[in-house]
Amino acid sequence: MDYSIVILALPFLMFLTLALAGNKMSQKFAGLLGTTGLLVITILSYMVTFQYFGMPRVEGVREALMPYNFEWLSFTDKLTINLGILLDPISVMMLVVITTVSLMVHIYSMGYMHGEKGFQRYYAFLSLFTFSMLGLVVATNIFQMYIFWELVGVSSYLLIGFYYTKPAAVSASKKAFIVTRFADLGFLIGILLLSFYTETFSFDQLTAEGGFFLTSTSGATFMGCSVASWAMALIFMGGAGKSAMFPLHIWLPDAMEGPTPVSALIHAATMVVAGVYLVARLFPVYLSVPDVLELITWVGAITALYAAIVACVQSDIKRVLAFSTISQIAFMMVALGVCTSMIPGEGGLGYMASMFHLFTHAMFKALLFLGAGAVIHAVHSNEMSDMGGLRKYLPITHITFLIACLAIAGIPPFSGFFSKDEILAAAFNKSTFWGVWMTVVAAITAFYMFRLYFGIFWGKEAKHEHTPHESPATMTVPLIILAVVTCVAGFIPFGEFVTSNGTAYHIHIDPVVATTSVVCAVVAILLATWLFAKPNTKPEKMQAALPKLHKWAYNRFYMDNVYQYITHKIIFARISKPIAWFDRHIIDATMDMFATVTNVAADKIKGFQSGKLQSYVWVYIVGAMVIAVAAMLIFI
Amino acid sequence: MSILSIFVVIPILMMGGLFLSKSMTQIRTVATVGSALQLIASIVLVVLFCGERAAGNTAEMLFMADHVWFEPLNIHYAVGVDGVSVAMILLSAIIVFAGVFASWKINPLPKEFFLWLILLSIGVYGFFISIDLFTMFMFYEVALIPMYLLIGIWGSGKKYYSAMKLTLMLMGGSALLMLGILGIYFNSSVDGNLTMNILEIAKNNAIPESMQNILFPLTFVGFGVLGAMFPFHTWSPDGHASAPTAVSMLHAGVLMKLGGYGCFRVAMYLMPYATVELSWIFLILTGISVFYGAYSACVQTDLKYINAYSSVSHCGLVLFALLMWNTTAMTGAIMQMLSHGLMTALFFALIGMIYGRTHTRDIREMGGLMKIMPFLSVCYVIAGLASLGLPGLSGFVAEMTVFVGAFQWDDTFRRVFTILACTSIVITAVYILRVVGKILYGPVQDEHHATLTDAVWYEKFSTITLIIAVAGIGMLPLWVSDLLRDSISVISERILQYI
Amino acid sequence: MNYAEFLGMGAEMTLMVVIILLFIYDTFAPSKCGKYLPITAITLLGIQTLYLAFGNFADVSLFGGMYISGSAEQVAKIILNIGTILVFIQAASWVKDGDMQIRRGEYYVLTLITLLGMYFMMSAQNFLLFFLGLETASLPMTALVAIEKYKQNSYEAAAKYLFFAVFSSALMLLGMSYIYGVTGTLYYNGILSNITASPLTILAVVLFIAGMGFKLSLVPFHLWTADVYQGAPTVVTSYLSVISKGAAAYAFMMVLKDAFGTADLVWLTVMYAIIILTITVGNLFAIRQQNIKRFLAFSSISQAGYIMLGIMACNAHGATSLLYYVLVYIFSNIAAFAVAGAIERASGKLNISDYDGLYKTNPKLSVAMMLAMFSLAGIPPFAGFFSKFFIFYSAIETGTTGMYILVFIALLNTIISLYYYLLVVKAMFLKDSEAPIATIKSDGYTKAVVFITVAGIILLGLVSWVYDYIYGMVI
Amino acid sequence: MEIPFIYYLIVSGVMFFAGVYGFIARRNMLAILISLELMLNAVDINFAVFNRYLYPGAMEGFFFTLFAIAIAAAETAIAIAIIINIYRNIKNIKSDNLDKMKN
Amino acid sequence: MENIGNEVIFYIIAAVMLIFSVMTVTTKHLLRSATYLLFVLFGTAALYFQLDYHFLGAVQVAVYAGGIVVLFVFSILLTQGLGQNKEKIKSSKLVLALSAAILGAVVCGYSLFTHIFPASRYAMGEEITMKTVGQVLLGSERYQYVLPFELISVLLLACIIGGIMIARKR
Repeated sequence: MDYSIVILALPFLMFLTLALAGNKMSQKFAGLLGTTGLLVITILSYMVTFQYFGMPRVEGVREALMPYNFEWLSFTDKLTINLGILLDPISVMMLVVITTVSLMVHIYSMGYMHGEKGFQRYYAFLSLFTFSMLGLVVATNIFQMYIFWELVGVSSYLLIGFYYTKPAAVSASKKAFIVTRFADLGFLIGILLLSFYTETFSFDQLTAEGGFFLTSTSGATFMGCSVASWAMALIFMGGAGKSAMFPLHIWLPDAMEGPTPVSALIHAATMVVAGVYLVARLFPVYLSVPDVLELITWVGAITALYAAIVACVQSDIKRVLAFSTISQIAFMMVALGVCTSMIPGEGGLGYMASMFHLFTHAMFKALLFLGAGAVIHAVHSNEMSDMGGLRKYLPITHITFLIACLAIAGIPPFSGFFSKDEILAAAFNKSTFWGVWMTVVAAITAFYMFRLYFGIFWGKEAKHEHTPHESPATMTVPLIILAVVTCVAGFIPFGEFVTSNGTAYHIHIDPVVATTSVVCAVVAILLATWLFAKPNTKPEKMQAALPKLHKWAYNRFYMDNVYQYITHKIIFARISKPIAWFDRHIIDATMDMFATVTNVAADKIKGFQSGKLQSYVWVYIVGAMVIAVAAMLIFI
Repeated sequence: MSILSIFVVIPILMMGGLFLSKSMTQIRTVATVGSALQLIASIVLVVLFCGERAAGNTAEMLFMADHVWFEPLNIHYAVGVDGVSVAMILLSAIIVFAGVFASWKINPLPKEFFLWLILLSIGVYGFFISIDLFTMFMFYEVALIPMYLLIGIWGSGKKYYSAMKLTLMLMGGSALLMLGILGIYFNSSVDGNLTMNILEIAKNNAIPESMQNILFPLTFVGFGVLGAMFPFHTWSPDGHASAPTAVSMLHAGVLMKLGGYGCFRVAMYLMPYATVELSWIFLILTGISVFYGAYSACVQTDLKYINAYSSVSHCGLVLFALLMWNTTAMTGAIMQMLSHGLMTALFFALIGMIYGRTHTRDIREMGGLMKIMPFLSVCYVIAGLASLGLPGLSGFVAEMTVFVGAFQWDDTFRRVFTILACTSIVITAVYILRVVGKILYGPVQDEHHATLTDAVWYEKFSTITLIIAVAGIGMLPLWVSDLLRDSISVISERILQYI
Repeated sequence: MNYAEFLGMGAEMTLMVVIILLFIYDTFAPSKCGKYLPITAITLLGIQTLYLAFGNFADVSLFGGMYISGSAEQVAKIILNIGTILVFIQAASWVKDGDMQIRRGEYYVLTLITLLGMYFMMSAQNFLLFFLGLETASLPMTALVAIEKYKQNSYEAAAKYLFFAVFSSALMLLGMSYIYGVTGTLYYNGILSNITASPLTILAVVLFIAGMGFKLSLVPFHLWTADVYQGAPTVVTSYLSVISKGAAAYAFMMVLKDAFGTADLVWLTVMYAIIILTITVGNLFAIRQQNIKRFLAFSSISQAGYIMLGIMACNAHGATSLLYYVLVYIFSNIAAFAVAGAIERASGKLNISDYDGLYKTNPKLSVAMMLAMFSLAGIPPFAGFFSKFFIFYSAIETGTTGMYILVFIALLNTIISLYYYLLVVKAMFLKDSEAPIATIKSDGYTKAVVFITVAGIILLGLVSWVYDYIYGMVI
Repeated sequence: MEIPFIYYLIVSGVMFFAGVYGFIARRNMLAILISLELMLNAVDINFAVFNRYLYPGAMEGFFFTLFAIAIAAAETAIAIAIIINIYRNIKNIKSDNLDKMKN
Repeated sequence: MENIGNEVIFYIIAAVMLIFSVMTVTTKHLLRSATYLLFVLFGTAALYFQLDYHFLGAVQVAVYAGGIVVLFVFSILLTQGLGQNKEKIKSSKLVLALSAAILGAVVCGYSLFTHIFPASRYAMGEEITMKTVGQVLLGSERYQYVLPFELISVLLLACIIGGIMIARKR
């Protein structure tokens, strides 16, 4: 599959073209260029997909291919960064996800971003992002992944800060970058630690069977945990940052300051799942460190619950979606965390479920965001209070949005049901505790999604300056396509393609789990309908009943304030400022002091040069005598 | 004449040309042609060097030439290059080239400005090609003193103070250095055949251990002052802040590299025993530099101060990596030198250009420049991204090589400092993005700025040259590391023997 | 009695001939020929220098070992001659000034007689001859310092110089008398073999060092320096600061080595302390000076400290480095004094602050001054750097830890010295002035001396031949 | 019985340091000069005595004294010339007046 | 007897010299100072005679007493007005001067007394003839002084030139 290189090269070339020559092009041309390019990439990745999954299994396992892998930078004899393309089930699956969503977003943006200043720049950044994300998923080694990991980070930064004159966007982009960067620090140290023991970055060696990883780190411990655990936990920290796991999630809601299609692409469908992808990629390794898997489960579960609760009370629709994204990604994390073996049927189900959910979630969440974008496009606001009753004006958006909501709520036959069901099943497999926990979260999900849905399309109609109207075709077509995908994706025999050990696995719905979750979801939806479908005062009453909880949830449990405190009060005020002060007033002053002392000394001794001959002579003779006496004392 | 001497001859010819120049055009022509020639020569040198290496020439230094200079004192004019010096020469040539364009409109006294600048470059080139301690030291000082005039005459702010402080502190360092060099010389051989030649000293390996323990700190600190090692870095913020654009570029871009290179070539190479014995002290100091520079940069408000502290941090990383001794870390150190040289030069060029327009460097007084001068702003963002270690730009490869190299040690002491150093990449992001967010993004802060113009051709030329170089290293790091690796492993292995 | 031995003293005899010729010329030539006196003096001394440089001289020891002249002495004399020629060129425009015209003959003759005295000082192997040489070098110098006798600065300086000189020679004589008392001879080689350690010996050596300390202006015997340098006419100051100092340094080395070589521990220790004091105190005083001549005086004090490092080495490199340092110092300091003198004559201004913005109006003079400052400060590629390096080299060559420390202290002091040298550069180049010194039209002599010294500053270091030559002669 | 030569040295020493005292204490330049003469004279005695008592073989001390006397004379001549010159200029020969140049 | 006489003479001379050298520097009258100096110089000459250095004594009398002191007297008369020939010594200066002189004297005295000189080879009445003096002064061997003799002539010439140049009116 030599042509797979084009999938990487083309977006990069497009980025260069658009970045360097974008100003010379018309907006339309730039948009078309970008979209066409992406279309080509999409087609190519579909070809890759078909070809890859069309290949026969080797001993029942899907073999990983590595059409390219060249040395990019060598550290030591053994440790080298290679750049290459690794095709295996999950990377191919990701190719599909990324190119599909990206293509949709490209098309959608032609309408959504129409006439914006910096349109060409926007497309350039999109290309850059696509390139980076594709590079990330096809990485053959952990360092290549890290490289593209950083690159998606910066693309995200650039796109969040696209409206660079808006201070909120600027600070959001900064926050996103720095928080993920902080997480990446963990990732980096994890990589370094890992590679120190394994002497390799390459995935195929790291994940090779036979406990290569474990044997090489055996014995080394640090603070009670094995070094292997530390390394993997730190790597997970990177993933947690990118995937907005609690408590590193704070950047994601703010990232909604970027253009909505960007949110759809980066902050819903692709980049934010990179963390999940990372864990999946290193899954065999994680399996060998169960304590870290436990950690992942806990982090995922807490995040899922936390984000779901917060999502219930947010008023900005994109923030609701953002928290929903956090929560859903946490689902995927939990799914990975609850795995206990490589075999899908015996505790390895979560892996498949996670990937499946990743896939379906990408589609419906992109759809939700794009739909939200259409809404925002229509009413020029993000606030739910400015919306309501829009179903009349935006019929296509309304329908597609509803489909997505149903999917995320886990209502059959929409795709979300299938994937979430697998996750819940995996969770129950591990323990009932996790199963119940996740089911509750799933129910809350249904609740807040429908709160959102009703808030936008039903409820009290807000006053509009001009009548909202349906979006142009460039925007609605992607919505429709994604809605279709959302409807049918659940029926894809996902287990055939992606499983933890590469063997085929037949998805079967566990009736108990499925029923429970659907019932819960339906109840939640009904509750939402009761509360929000018609304008009424029930929500306010509920707020009044639980003022503390509402306030805390509305303020996202003050996580941002904690961070604010850490950065401003501790890092800036307690570390940076004192260091800067120390530098100026201690170190620098010490250096200056040498000069001052010299000057003072010069001043003090000037009395000897009195201009009086006789005092000179006195100094002369006394000096001579003193020297003589001193010499006598030394030598006699 | 050795090909290497060209690097000293061209600038001398340039100085002659400048001396004869009458008009601004002539001055510019001479400067441009000369620096372009040098750039070409350095590229040719790289090609020749790689060709020789590919042809299987494994000598430690290539293109050696040796002329007796002061015979009674065993002082030779001895030149030779290995991969590290070749890389450094290329770096210098690029930055001088860019620096010439960055000072296209220098005023007043353009002729003098270029004369001094070129004199500085003689020192730099000479330093990198020398393998005789005396010659090396001489060129080292040649490179230092023009700074005084360059900052004093063409600088801004409290330039007298800064220029004096910079010069005196650097000369203080070189005072230590001179003592160290003399000490090395007089212990260079057991059989009385004293020599100043670095290669021979290394071959003799005769410096007694007790002497090494004295001489190593002398030379290391001596060079470390120029490498902005804590606590001898304080000349750097003031000096950079006051220096004119091209001088900041050259100084941060090339001159500070002299420090790292010297530590590597003289202190560590010649005194491996003491390197092993005493590294811990300097690891602490440089580790502090890395950390401390980054944190200090976070709260500065003057663009140049931010960059100067960032340089402290980055150059600290250079020395830090050198003290990790293994080939990887040292390769990383040299790559960090290249990378830091280029991107800091780019930074200072841009700051100079922005300052030339807004007449302020206080980030609180600027905002929304992206709208007003998109070219400069985009370049600034690129420089910033390079600085915070974005893959594809030079900073990343260098830092990663350093960290991977440093991580090859598994004792707690080095681990802790390595991780501490790693944290600097986050802090770097903090202060870089703070600046970018403050001055480039957001609304226009001062309506007077709204009418300012974007970069003109020579400015673009200057910045693009540097960006290409930054991206070149970042995208294709392998050739750089291959160029460096062999030369470094010689030194690294030499040191590792003593563990 | 073999008076043919007089002919063995090639340098002294030829210099004597030059003196006599000039004396005759000055006395008997028609007054309109007086204006050719400078060029005659320069030419004659030049010829004599060439003769010294290229004549065929054997190493001699004459007058029963009282006088020696080897190639080392010869090269020292050549160096002094070069310096004197430079001073003469510098003086040529000064002696044209109205009041000086009538005394120019005396100026040349007296200067050359002091030079003769220095020759003897350097060639002496006997304290009597040494002392006579010393006095021949200092007493006429007094007259030279007082040559602008109606200016208060001039006669005040002369008085201070004279009284100080005689006082120091009295002390030195006391020292010599004790040496005589201890060893029973005044011949160096006799002293060398007879000297014994006792308080009296130490006292005698210290008194001798004090006496030489006066000539070399070592701390604490330096206090006259600044006042005399400031008061004396600039040309005389430059002569005093370089030639006189250089000769004294060489002679001092000869005495310490040839006469007190066996008591070296004593004088090494004493000199160790004195060098540290000299360099440091000289520097500290120099920082505060405003008057350029005073400034150069203190700078020359600290330079003397560096020169003394060459003595500490007691070996061929030490002697070579010392002579080389003196040579470089001659060029650097004369360049500084030539520029200062030119400015003084044109504008009467002598303060460093008056130099503000000088580069704008007098670029060439400023550059020359700057190069001189750089050379004095030891900045490469100028000669001063080389001379400093070599002097440190020779000091460390002895290999003792104490020397490392001494060199370290000296090196730290170079930073201070750089500071004040840069102050001059700062005034000329960095600062602006509302009323800078107007553009000066220098005459040919000034141009020539500035040109030659600048060329020397640039070339003396880079061209290794000079050092090699001196080394070849000394060894 | 011969006189111990150290007695001579004591006499000369006292003379010398009397000269030093005079040099530092007196204000008049001529007085200073007179003190100087005392010092020089004292040293001459040392030479002569050492020669006579300890090293009578060669006449080094003797001749040193001889030359020293001549030099003292020459120096006095110059000094008096300068003093006269100063007197001519400022009608005063107080050493205190010689402090125009100082820090 | 002769020895004793010699001794007595020495003590007398020594006493005179000590007293007058101190008085030279302490008297407030400049002219007296010069006179006392003359006594000291005579005393020195007497010492030389006593040491049988007759030539030296003669030179001392001729040059010092006859030449220098006369010069002093003339210049004192030239420069001192009648009323202003007294001077007072400031106490600060007195302290300086005394401290320097005493310190020097103590150091010298200590050094002299601790040094072990070789045995005295004093030979009474061993006269140095004029012929010897002349030969040594003009010989060129070791311990002969023609070169210093010539050099001092140059020095004296220079001093004459210098002295004239300074002292003459123009």
